[in-house]
Amino acid sequence: MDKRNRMAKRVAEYFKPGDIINLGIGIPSLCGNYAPKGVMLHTENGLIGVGPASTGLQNVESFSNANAMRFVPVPGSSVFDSAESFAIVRSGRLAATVLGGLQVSVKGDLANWARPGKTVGMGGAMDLVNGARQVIVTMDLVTKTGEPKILNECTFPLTGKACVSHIVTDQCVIDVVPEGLLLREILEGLAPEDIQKQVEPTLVVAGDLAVMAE
Amino acid sequence: MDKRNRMAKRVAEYFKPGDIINLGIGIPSLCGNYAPKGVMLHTENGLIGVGPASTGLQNVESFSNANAMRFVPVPGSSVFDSAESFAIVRSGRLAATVLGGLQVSVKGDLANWARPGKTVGMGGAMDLVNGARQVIVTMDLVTKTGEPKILNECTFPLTGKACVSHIVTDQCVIDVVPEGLLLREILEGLAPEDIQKQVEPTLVVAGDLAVMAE
Amino acid sequence: MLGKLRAREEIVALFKDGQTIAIGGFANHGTPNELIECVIDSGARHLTLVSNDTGDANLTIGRLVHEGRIDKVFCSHIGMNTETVPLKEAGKIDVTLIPQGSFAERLRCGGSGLGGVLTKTGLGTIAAEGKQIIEVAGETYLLEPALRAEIALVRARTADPLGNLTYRGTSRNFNPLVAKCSDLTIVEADMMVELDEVGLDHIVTPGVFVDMILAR
Amino acid sequence: MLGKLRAREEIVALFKDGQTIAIGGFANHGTPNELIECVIDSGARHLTLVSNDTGDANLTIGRLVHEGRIDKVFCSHIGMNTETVPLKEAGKIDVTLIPQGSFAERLRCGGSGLGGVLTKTGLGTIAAEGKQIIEVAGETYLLEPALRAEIALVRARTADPLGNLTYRGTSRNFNPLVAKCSDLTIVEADMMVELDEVGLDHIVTPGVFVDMILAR
Repeated sequence: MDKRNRMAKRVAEYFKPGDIINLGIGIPSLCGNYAPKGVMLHTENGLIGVGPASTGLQNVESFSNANAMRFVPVPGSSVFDSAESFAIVRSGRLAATVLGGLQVSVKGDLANWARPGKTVGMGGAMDLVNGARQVIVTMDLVTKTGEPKILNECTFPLTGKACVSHIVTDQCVIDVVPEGLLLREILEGLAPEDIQKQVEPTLVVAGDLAVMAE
Repeated sequence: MDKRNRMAKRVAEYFKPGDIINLGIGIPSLCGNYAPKGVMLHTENGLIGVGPASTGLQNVESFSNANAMRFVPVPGSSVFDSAESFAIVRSGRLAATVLGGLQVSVKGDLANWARPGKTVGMGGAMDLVNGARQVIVTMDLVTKTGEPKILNECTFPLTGKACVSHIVTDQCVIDVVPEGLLLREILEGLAPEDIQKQVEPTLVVAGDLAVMAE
Repeated sequence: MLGKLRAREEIVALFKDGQTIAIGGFANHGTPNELIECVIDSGARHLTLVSNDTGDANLTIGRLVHEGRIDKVFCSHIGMNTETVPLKEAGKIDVTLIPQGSFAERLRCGGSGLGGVLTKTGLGTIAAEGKQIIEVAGETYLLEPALRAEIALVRARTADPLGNLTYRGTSRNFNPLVAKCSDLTIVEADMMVELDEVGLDHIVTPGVFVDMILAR
Repeated sequence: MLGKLRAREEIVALFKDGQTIAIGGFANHGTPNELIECVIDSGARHLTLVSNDTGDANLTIGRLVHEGRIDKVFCSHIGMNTETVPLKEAGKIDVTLIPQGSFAERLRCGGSGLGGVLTKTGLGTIAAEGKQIIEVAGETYLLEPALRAEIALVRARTADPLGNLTYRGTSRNFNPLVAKCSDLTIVEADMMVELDEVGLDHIVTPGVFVDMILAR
């Protein structure tokens, strides 16, 4: 399994049957493939029940997700307008939202929508991180140039403060807890020190540190 | 024509085809019978298109107006929830609301929902007088014991301030204008002084004072 | 596909003294009458009722007043109920009157993760007493805060197994708002339908808001 | 029964320089593309656009950016449009970014006679800059004020002669909110239907919000 699918599969372990989940673009969009039966996907442009990509006669404008992917709705889907869609989001009806991240702070602040001077829009992300019961960030542990993305303070414009629940990276799984950042799982062959030197804050290592599935 | 129907018929002269109107209980509820073709009636419990009282198989719980009268919807009716219903009300989409009145002040303040110490609820009246483009009050000019209902200041709890457009009484029609209360029509056989002595504020008499239809 | 149907006994067991219960309906129409009987059978007392009105005496929502279960009411009027009025005047039921449109918005806020809305309704009247006045762009508004309940009782025309609901005619009224405003939402449906039977565009309350459906 | 159908020329003549125009749709889906072409044919310039996004370059809503008609935008993002981004960065289009859920509520307030809503979304971020912070029951909220436009362009699946509208699938998105928030609401419908053809319970936007329907 490639890295992206491995991360998506790990994220999907947080889902339970009956959950309604919102998935962002990129790796988060792959999580649906690993969700247990009974999970339904919410798309913020107004539908619960996003299904597989559509082809042929079913490939119509009227069933598109927030990433403009056309899909076939699953049985039991429902449609609503954007105000109702975000009523669902803000009121805690989503079990989780899965998003990419640019930076996460030791307090669980998330920056994922803008770099300084490059603000093209937050879309629904600020509402999602404010409202979903769990905010799951999935991202590489460091940037392409090796800079840490898990920091004492975010330097990019925030999406939300103290909102992140879990961080699923290519090398480890970290939970945001009252004591700070708790290292819960690492890839086979890596030691906690290998993770620590790639992040800014001091990590708390779980007593039952587990191996992250390849 | 009896007094109540005469008043209702006069009120309905304010309606134009295409108007959406909300009618209160009592005399206001009779205005629909005199509305021009193309007027549709809004009921605040969630429907535009209130039609005639229903009988037989059509007499069902699911089509009832705010006064609990069961009706048959007219062609082109639409249904909505209470939030949307009052979005229609507050945003000026109703051409008029017609209500009964206990007191109206010289500034167009209306008291119609409570007497001091007897407050059983304003229902939708406060929203209706705040939002409808015209607020038409229809009531007897004086109380059953002969006390004036058109006053310098209302003494009963207010429904809304400076909200009344027209007052249609059993004896006259009065408009609320920036200068005060403008006497526009009186019943045949009455003089402006006959009206003046039954109200507290000094009335302005219209230059083109008209006769109110019997 | 987790089923949301629940046996009557299981629902009766949910009601406890002191709870706040929101109930859909308008003037005895579109009220969840079987769920109201469940509350009565639970024996729960000292309840706070959130509903547009208290129905007629000993009818629909009025059953709860008649049985002496209600300590407080948030509503837009009580005038139809000849039992509620004297109880209010005697100080035995604490009634908070809210303009009907503001009441609808307060429920919607409570169910939508919003703290409140700004309205002009009620400015200059006793409905403004004790409320914050807010200026926006030179205009004056009353702040109507969100209203929530612990349990919501909803009457629907149809429900599917996921709790997707439709309503019929003016029975809709406050039901879709009540369905959102509570920690636990219980539905009484005239008719159970299959998934997709009514069509996804016609669903009024998405099942995500619904926790339980009364089996019958 | 006053008809609301209007000829294309009559609609083209409504657009003027400097107007604020709200447009439904989301990422090129559910956008009123024929009405957007009417705006272009009108020659109107210096427009303020109120829409979730500006579409793709020279597509749907992006047609207005491409043709140089837009001075200001209120939206939740512009990232898909490779023409809008450099215009913003060059200071040629003034873009106000609003969180998508707050944007929806601001339109709803503008269309519902409400002054604004209180939300927690955006607290502690740049979305809170310049906004009032309000306390309610010990909780802190951001006040998001009502947003209105002069003309609304709406895409519907069906319209009846009174302007009662339905939508299909996710093409609904912001359209029912845009339909309410303006002084003049113009609809482009995929299909005209007869009165009552879709059933009164299935109407999503009541005709009371609709002023004109593009005849075609």
